[in-house]
Parts: sequence; structure tokens; C-alpha cells
Amino acid sequence: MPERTIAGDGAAAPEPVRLGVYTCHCGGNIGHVVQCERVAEIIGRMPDVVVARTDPSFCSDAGQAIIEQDIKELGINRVVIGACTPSLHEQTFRNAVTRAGLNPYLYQHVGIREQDSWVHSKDPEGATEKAVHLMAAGVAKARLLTPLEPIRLSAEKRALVIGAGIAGLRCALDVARQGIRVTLVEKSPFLGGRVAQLGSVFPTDEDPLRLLHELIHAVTAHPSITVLTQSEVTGLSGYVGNFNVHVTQHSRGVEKDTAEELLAACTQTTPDEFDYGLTQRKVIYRSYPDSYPAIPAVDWEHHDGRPLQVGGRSVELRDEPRIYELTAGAIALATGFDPYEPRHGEYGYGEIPEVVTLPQLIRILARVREGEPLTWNGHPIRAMALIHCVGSRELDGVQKPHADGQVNSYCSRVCCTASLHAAVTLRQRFPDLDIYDLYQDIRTYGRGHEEIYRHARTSMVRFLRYHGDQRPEVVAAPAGDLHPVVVRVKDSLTYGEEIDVPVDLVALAVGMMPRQIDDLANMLKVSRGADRFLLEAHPKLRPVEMAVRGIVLAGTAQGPMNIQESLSAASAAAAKVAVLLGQGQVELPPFVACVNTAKCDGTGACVQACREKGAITLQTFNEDGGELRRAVVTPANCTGCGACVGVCPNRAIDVQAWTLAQYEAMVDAIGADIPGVAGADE
Amino acid sequence: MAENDRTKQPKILVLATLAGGYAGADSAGQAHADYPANTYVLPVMCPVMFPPQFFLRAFTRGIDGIIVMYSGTDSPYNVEADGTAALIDRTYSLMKEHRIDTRRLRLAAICTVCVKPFLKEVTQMAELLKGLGFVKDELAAPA
Amino acid sequence: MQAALDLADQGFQVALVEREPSIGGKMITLSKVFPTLDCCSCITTPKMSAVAHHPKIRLLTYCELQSVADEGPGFRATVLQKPRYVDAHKCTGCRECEYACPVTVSSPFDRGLGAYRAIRVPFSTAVPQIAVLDIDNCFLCGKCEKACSAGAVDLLQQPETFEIAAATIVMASGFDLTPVGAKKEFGGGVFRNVIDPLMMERFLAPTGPYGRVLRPGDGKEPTSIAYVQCAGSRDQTLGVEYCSRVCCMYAVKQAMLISGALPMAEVTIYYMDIRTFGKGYEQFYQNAQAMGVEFVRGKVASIHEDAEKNPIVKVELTDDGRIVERTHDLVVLSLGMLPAYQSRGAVDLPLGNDHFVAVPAPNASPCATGRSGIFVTGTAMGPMDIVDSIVSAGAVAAAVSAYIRERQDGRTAPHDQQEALRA
Amino acid sequence: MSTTKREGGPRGEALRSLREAHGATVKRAQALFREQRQMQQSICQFIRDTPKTVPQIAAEIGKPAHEVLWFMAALKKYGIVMETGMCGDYPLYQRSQETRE
Repeated sequence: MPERTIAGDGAAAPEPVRLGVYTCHCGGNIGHVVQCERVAEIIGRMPDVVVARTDPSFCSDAGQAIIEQDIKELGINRVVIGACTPSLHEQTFRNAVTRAGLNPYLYQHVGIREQDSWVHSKDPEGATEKAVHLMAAGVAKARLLTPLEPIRLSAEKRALVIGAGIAGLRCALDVARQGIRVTLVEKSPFLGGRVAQLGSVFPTDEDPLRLLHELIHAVTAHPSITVLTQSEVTGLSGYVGNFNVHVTQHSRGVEKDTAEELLAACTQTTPDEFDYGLTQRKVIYRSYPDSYPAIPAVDWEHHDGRPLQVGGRSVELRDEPRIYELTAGAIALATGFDPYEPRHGEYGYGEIPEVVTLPQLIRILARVREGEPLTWNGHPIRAMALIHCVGSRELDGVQKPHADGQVNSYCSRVCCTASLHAAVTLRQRFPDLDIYDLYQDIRTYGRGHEEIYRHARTSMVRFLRYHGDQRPEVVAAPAGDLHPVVVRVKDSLTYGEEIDVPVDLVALAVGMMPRQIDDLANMLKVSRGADRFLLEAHPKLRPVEMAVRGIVLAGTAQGPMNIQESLSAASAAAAKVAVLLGQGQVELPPFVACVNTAKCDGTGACVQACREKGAITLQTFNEDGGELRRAVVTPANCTGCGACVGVCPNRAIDVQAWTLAQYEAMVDAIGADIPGVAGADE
Repeated sequence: MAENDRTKQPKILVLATLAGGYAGADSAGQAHADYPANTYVLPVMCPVMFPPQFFLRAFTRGIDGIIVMYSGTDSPYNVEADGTAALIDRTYSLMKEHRIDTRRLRLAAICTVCVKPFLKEVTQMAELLKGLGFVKDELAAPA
Repeated sequence: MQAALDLADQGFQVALVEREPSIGGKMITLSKVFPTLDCCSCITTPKMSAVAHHPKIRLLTYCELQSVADEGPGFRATVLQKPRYVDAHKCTGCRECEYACPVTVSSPFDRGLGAYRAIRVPFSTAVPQIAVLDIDNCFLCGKCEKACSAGAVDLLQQPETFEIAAATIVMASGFDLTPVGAKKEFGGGVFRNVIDPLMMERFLAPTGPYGRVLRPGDGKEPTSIAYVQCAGSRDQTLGVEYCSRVCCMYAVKQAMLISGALPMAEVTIYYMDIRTFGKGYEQFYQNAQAMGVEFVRGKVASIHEDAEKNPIVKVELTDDGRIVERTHDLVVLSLGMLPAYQSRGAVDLPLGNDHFVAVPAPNASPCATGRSGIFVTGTAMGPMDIVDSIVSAGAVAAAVSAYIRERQDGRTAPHDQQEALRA
Repeated sequence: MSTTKREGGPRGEALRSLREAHGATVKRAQALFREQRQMQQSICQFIRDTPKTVPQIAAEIGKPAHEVLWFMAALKKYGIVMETGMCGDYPLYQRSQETRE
């Protein structure tokens, strides 16, 4: 019974199919088991097969030349090659047929080495029979192949970087250095983010402001970077290569020439977030003395709207937001982190004034001048305690869940080294200060970090170790005690002794929390992990990319990192943007879903089945006076998984080059009895 | 199975994800492992693309056993693990309706270096089919 | 590999120089990887294949970098192609020669616990799939030559040197494990049942030497396995003060995989600090605790052996101060990372106190070395895990391409061959 | 099959000099081969009919267990022996029925 089982609804080829079928001996690897000549002979009798050949090795230059010649001279327009596994030489042969002028997707590779001759060497008859069926399946599929082109999306050579902390700055600079324009959007009026709030940077003991200013200078001096401060993304649509973005920018509120005058005249104050609420600042402000831009800005959120009295006249401050519309090919998220804010009463925080966070301690230190003693809340600090893992490494069932019902089970990675670095710095500046360090595990993992730990030990920082389920307690000391606070801990370094440590100050090494960016995350349709940080597509395969194509991650928006790690992540994200946009267009493989609009009746089953956001939508068309709803695929968002194919009642949607009809044809060929093959019913 | 009298064997179709089972079958080849020759592996992007009718059709066109090798849930290429499992369940119901032994269809998680699990699946199915025989006989059997 | 791909995808010509006959490094030998427990091969092999097929990447395996000289605005690298004694163009990777070869030798891919033949394809997923003959274990019997249907065996092959003009160089020279015998009191290298963690990786990998977890002393399936953390790191007596970063996670991961492979086995981890600091790692550690892996805070003083060759661990329990001895079937020393890059010869680069390639400004240019135009990535600049290495590779790609572009735009005739060379 | 001529001519000359250049390693590899062949034969002899564990084989042929295990890994890889089950905590090995030459 000859092969005549092709499904009728395959895409019809515009020209008669002329097949060339090539069975490779692979230098005996296939030929010693499979009788390649017999395979060729049987396949050669099949309809549409113009030529069926064998060769010791089709992957050799000579072998490829035979195929190219057949395409040119015999008008072969579909090529089937039976050889090694496709992962080895499929691309080789695609290139070969392309050289001969054939569309590379009119080629079908059949693996008969790894999946036939090598596994059935004890059954050469069976192996030959299998080769015939596999080749017949290849032929059946090849008949239904259609020429395909890679999907090319024009890509705007501009990247949007959201967040101008150290990661955003770095990412913007590195993208711009690849010849791609960048719009850098920052919510606050000043650049630099959290790094500006640090005292000194481990492990090099550098001045963070110097690091930051070098970077800010490079960014602002770069001709391809546009910086928008006091700005937020307020609208977003589109996909990789063509995101349409609305950015809303608030007014700075003051002009360069009148700024100082207005700043002086401003009397309204608000807690200064730069000092983590320890101090007050005016609502017209600079985040810190050398902040960039140097012009002060109005804090619209806290400004009470009342006019300022300047030299006898009344000046009204007005926010006139401007909306920019821009197109970006890719988006980098560098939205950063917030330090964990302990709950009221957690380790006495908020109840006992001598309990502060580590970031607050760093700000306190920054304001103590050289030679001055360390004081807090009116009294000198002679003994202090550092408590690690506050808001990190929390255990379900032991720690109280946060507002969203979660505990922060993750490690914040930087706090151990940051705490010890602070301890060492404190011991250097205030040699008489006693420091107690309460930890569960010291995680000084980074290059040069273990040295800081050693330094802390040798400079007589006293370590106490607690178990994660028996955290220390902080209580106010009875009135009249020498020190106002007592830290109570069950210390495993002294074999479980209960120790009361009287101190003047407690600093909580708080972990990192993801920034609140719900609006942005929803707009971008990006996912977050169980830790609520932004989730990468895959930690190893695509560590700085998000599942949504064209969106990359830079820095602590993704999870806790130190400066060096943030910079690396930002640069890596920039490299991904450069790969994506460098050519001015994005090229994607053509293996995406494709709708046959003649068959589609708009049931929408495919839209429901689709797991990719925005890959299939139902759109309304006007035709012959009536309205029609049809599925439309956005190839940029389609991964070609085929979830839509199986659910369509009309078989109106297919993944290109992997169509259902092709599979049916292949299955028929495998299931069929083929004349000339042993075991077939003749 | 090197019998000289080559009688017709039941045919096993393996639908294997390109990134998982197909690569696993390649690994079996690279290890020069040995399994029954009546096994035909076709690469798929993700088996979720097939409607249950596809399997039914295959059983009526000369395929006697089908193993769907998807990448499972622990694979980085996990596209539609849940969807595939649900699809197989739906197919089982359809097979029952048509009185086809549901053991003829199996779902297995196979990755790139799963040589042993691959061989196990294939050999088990081959053994099973020895007992079950051809689908066409099962379909022809009186109710 | 990732750095090469990121650069090549930006259109740069990349020459990838690898000392071994296959690319893949240490990662391809691993079983499953933390914290996702993905099959390692599933992640590595597609990258290897992408590198091999990339039109912009010239893959130079089994090559030794000899020297690097400044030349014009870039570098001239001299590379030695070691003889494979197999014609790379003719070899089809069929392994007929390997089956024919009569000499069995220890396979470094299996950390010496498995074997292959004197002529072989290094491992099943090697890229390229080309055989290589180990001439030092060959007595020139000629069986491989006869077995090869492609006529690829070429016993007359000679070493060849060639030169590459490169605009920049990226060092991705990786790490070595601390020698297992580094700490005499642990008996590594002497006691057969005290092993290194990469051996355990091989036991756990589906392609491993035994296809299961057995102890190498006598093939027993172990029921009690111990890990000694910081067995090669944070130890000034070894001159390794730094933390190797990955050992906590690999020990936790292996413990979990052992629990899967040998449900009856007990796994104990002796540690000082558990450093599961990466994204998702702490949860991973908590899962291991929930699965019943025993974590014991303690300082291991020494390991000795009983008459049945069972290792006995002498440990001071820091929680209560007791010193106890506990007998296990198998002990894994959680060894650390040493730089694989040898400072002698090839590339003259300043090193840090830890002997890894120095990075003078880690908080400004995390991939720039002390020599302009030469960059560093991955474990060549210090211990790091796979996630961090891959991010670092992306970062170096950005640094390198910016460096090349800016120098081109700046002035001087554009360099005709923009090759980034990876050693 | 190799079609190259094996002796005489410049190639024969070159092979001879290769043999000379690697004299020491050739000799060592040859000795290694003989030793391995002997060990392989005695192992295969012992487990031809009944499967044995590594310690049993080691005791029989008088070699250290770890060496025997290493050999087992090699023999298993090339299909010469196979695992047939467990005896206590030890796997059992037996000579394969069909062996590739």
C-alpha cells in the first residue's frame, strides 16, 4: 500500500514538491548497522521523491556539495537528510541549502545515528526498518514544510533605565557606551540612590561619594544619556523593540537663580529620609550637600502648598507635571531596595530610643566630627551591641509574619560584612568603645570580607552567637543602671549561657526589602518571587533578564547585593541590552504560533490556553459590513510552546515548522506498513 | 530482539521535548545503549500542543504505544508541565471511551542525561506491548 | 563561555582558548545545581553548543596560551595547539577507536574514580565531539587506526603554535579545588573513603562512574555520610584566609541529593558558619534541615580510620564544648577554591593577596585587571558560584565592548581584527 | 577500514621515530596494558557465572578493593560487566552476556 496519508489541511506549497532525500553512512557509524542503500531505494520509490542518495559522509564538504548541486540542477525544493542528531549538524545543512538558494526551513533533519544505528547494533534488520520509517516520516513532514523567515522586529535603539542609584547609573552608562541612547528615569530629585547614604565602602574603605560622583559625572557628560529626575513611568505598552512609555516629570519647583533665596525662606520641615528620619529637613532641599543636580528641589509630597514669604513678597510653588512619550527597545529595572523597617517593639525598636538600625548608625557616625566623642540621645556611648539578621533569615512559625503574611526567610547577604565593617570602623575611631556582636552565622563570603571579620576579632569586637529560633531580646535597663539598655542572649559560644549585656546603644543590622513598585510591576507584567523581589527568567541561563522579553534587571531590585555585585549585574544587564538593540532590529526564530484567519472564528480558546502574557489577543475586524473577532498573535511574545494549538476547535492555529498536520503526517508514516520493509504486510 | 523470523512488532511512538527527552535519547545513543528498534522518537517543542484526538488518531493509524517525554517540573525549560499532565488525563478519558487500554499512553519526565530512565520507559513499554498486542486487535475485539 | 557568547552576539570576533580537549569547564561535571536543582547538563550543554556553532566564535580547544605581548593598540597572543593525534576535521566522534583501545586510564572527568581509554572522546557531551589520544599511555599498537573508518587517527601530528591578534583579553581561567590532602590531619588522599566534593558530584550525576553513590574504598553503598565544612578555606595554616563561598551551598545541595538517592542514608554537616547568602539559598538551607539533614556546629580536629576503613571524625561541638568521635561510611571534605591561573609565563598580571587575579577598583570597574585591556571574569577573580559567574561574564562583556568601541571612536586606525581572547 | 599503508616510506620512518621519541611511555603503557589485561581476565573469570561484590572479588584475586572498584567502573562503562543487584550494602557485578569486541 503506497504512502497516501497526508493530512489534507496542510499548507499547500505553491510549486510541486520535489524532494531530495539523503541517507548518510556516517563513515560506517550508520552504514555498518543500517542498510543505507536499501533505505534510499525504498524511499526513492515514494511519491514526490526526485532523488534519494547515500554518501559516506554528507556533512563533509564533498557531501554538502552533492546536495547543493541537486538543488540547483534537479530543482530539488525540499531536502531530507538522515544522519547524526540534529543538534550536531542541523545547522550545517541549513546553511548548505541556503547557499544553494533554498529557504533553510525547507530542510528536514532525521536522526538515525544516536537514535537508530548506535542503539540497535544488535538488530540490523530492525534498525533498517526503523530508518525507513523515520525517513518516511521526514519525507511526510518535508512535503508540508513552508518557507519561513526569522521574525524581525525593528528595534528602537533606545533603552529606558528606571532608577538612578548606582546600578541604574552604571547600566545607563554601559548601554550608552555601546552606542545606544538611554533615558534614565529617577523618582527622587537627586541621583545616586542608597550609596550616597553610606559612610565608607568595603572592602576598599573608599569614599562612596567619590565613587558616585565619578559615575554621575560620566553619565551626565555622556551625550547619549537623557536624565529625568522627579520622574516616574506612568504608562506603558508594546513589546521588545518597541515599548511605548509615558514618563511623568514633576517640576523642580525652584529656578537656579532664585533657589538659594527660596531655600533660605522655606520654613516647613519634614523627617529627612536621607538620615532615615533621625533629623528634619526643609521641604525645599538637597539630599546632601554635594548632591547632583546641585539645584534644590521641592518635596511635593510633603509641601503644604502655602506660599513662601521671600523679601516681603509671597511666592507660590507650583508643580506642573510634564508628560514625555518615548519609544524604547528595552527596559532596565534598577529600582533598588529599602532597608527593612523593624516593627514597633521589635528588639525594642521605636520603644527604646537607644535602639537604632545599622543604616541609622551609619548616618549618626557621619555627623560625628573627627575627635568628638560618640554620643546618642544625650549620653556618651561606651558600649554598644550589633544584632545581625534583623528582618532576614526569619523562620516560619517562629517570627511573626509581616503585613502581607510572609516572613523574610531570605538572607540579605550584605549585612554581615556591613556590620563588621562598621564595628571595625567604630573601634578605630573610638578605641574605648566596647562592641558586642550578636550573630547566628557570620557570612563574610566576598573577596576581602573574611579579612574584615578577622580584623573585627583581633580588634576585640566581642562575639556572641545565638540560634535562629532563640533570638536575643532587647529590654530597657532598670532605672539607675549605668547603661540604659540590656541585651539578653543565650550564647552558644559559651555553651548556651544566658548572658545579659548592658549597653548604651543597639544597632540592628536590618536586611534589604524590595522597593514598593507595584504599579510599575503591573504595568510591565513582570513577576516577583516568593521573597517579593523581581524574578529573573532563570538564575543561570538568564540571570539578569526577566521572563518578559526586552526587560532586564540591574542591581538590588532583583535581590540583596553589595555595590560590587550591583555593578556587575548592571553591566551584565547592559550587555544584554546591547545584544538586543545593537543591530537596530530584534531577530527571533520563526517557531511561533500563526493563525489561519480563514478558519478562526474567534472562540478565544487559544487566548485562554496561552501562558505568555500578550502573545495572543482577540481583535475585532470590520469585514463586509460585519464585525469579526479573530485571534492575533504577537510573535514577539510567543515562545512557540503550542498550548494554543491543541485547544483550537477549528485547527486554525499552528506553530510554524511544527504544525499539527506535520505531526499527523509523520505519525502516519511511522504507523504505516511500507512495502519492501521486512515485517510489512505485502 | 535479534530473532531471525521477523514478525511484525507493535510500534512505540515517543513524543519527546527537544530540550529534554529527545536529548535524553541522544545521550542513550552516545552511550551505545540498546533498546528495542520498534521505538520511534519524534522531537516536539512541548507536548501540550497535541489535542487528545491526536493520540486517538495515532492509535488508529498503526501506533500501539505512546510515551510522552516532557521536561518535567524541575527543568529550566519547563514550558507547560501542568498543561501536559492535564492533557494526558483528558486523553485517558477519551481512550477509555474508545476502549483502548490506557497503559498504552505514558507520561515521563526525561532530561538531557536521563539515559537510564529513558531506557527504562522504553523497555517497560515494549514489555507491556508484548502482552497487550496491537491496538487494531484491541479495537477489533468484541465489546 | 557566557562572556564569549555575549560578545559574539554583539558582533565581535571572539577566539575562545581552552586548555582541555572539550569546553564546559568544571560545571559540566556537576550533577544538579543549586538552588533550583536543575540538571546541570541541561543548562551547560546548550551553552556549549551555542558556542561551538556561533559564526563569530573561533573555538580553540586543547590549546595552551604561551605568551601575550603588547602589539599596537592590542595584544599578540601565542597559542600552542597540543596534538590530539586525531584529525579534528575527519573525526566524527563515533568512539570506535575508544572501544578498540586496549589501555584503560583514569578519567579526570570522573576525578580519577572512573576510567576511559587512552584514546577517547573525553565525555559523552563533550564539545567538540572529537577523540583525543593520550600519547603518554599509548604503546602505539595501532588498533585505533584500524578501527577508525574516517581515517582520522594521525599518530604523526605535531604540536603547532600560532598567533592571534586581539584587541582585548578576557581571563576566565577558573579555579582548582584545594588539594584533598592539603590538611594532613583529615587524611584526604590517604584514606580512600575521605573524598573531595567533585567526586561526590560525579557519584550523584547520572553519567557518573558507578551510576550510583558508592564509597570509593570498596564499593559499599554508604549509609552515613559526613561533610566537613571549611576544609580548605578560612584557614590561615593553608594560606587561604578567604571564604570559598560555594562550599556551604554545594554541601547542602549534595546532602539533599544524597537523601534522594539513598533514602536510608544519614547525612551530617559539620560547620562553623553556614553561608547560604545567595538568592533563594537560605530557603534551600531551611529545606535541607526540614528534610532531616543534620547540621552540627563544630570544629573538626582530625579524621582517622578504623579497621574497616570507616573514617572517624573527631569534632569539638561548639554548642556544649564536648569533644566526640563519630564514625561514618564516607566523609566529604568541603574543599575550597584556588586560582587555576598560573602567574608564571602566559599573561603577566598583578595578583591579589589571595593569588586570584587582582581587581584594583572592585566598586568601580569590577572586571578590570591591573593591566589595561585585560579583563577578568568568573572564578579567575575569586571564588563565586555559577549564578555570580554568569552575571560576571555579562559584566565583562559590557566592559570589553565599551573598551573596544571607545578606543575605536577615539582615534587611531581601527584594528582590523577585533578579537577578544579568552584564556 | 584504514586504507593507509602501515610500513615503509616516509610514514614508516616517521612512525619509527615517534616510537623512539616515546620509548619510555610506550614501554610503560605496554606494561600497564599487560597488567590490566591480566586483572581483567581474572576478574571476568571469577564473575562469569555468579555475580560477586567488589570485596569478594578483591579477596579472590588478592588486589585492594578500591582498585577492583575502579576496574569495575571501567568494565561497566564499556559493557563488559553489568550490575545485577545488591548483596547487603554492596552491588553485585557479573560478566555481560554479549560483549562488544
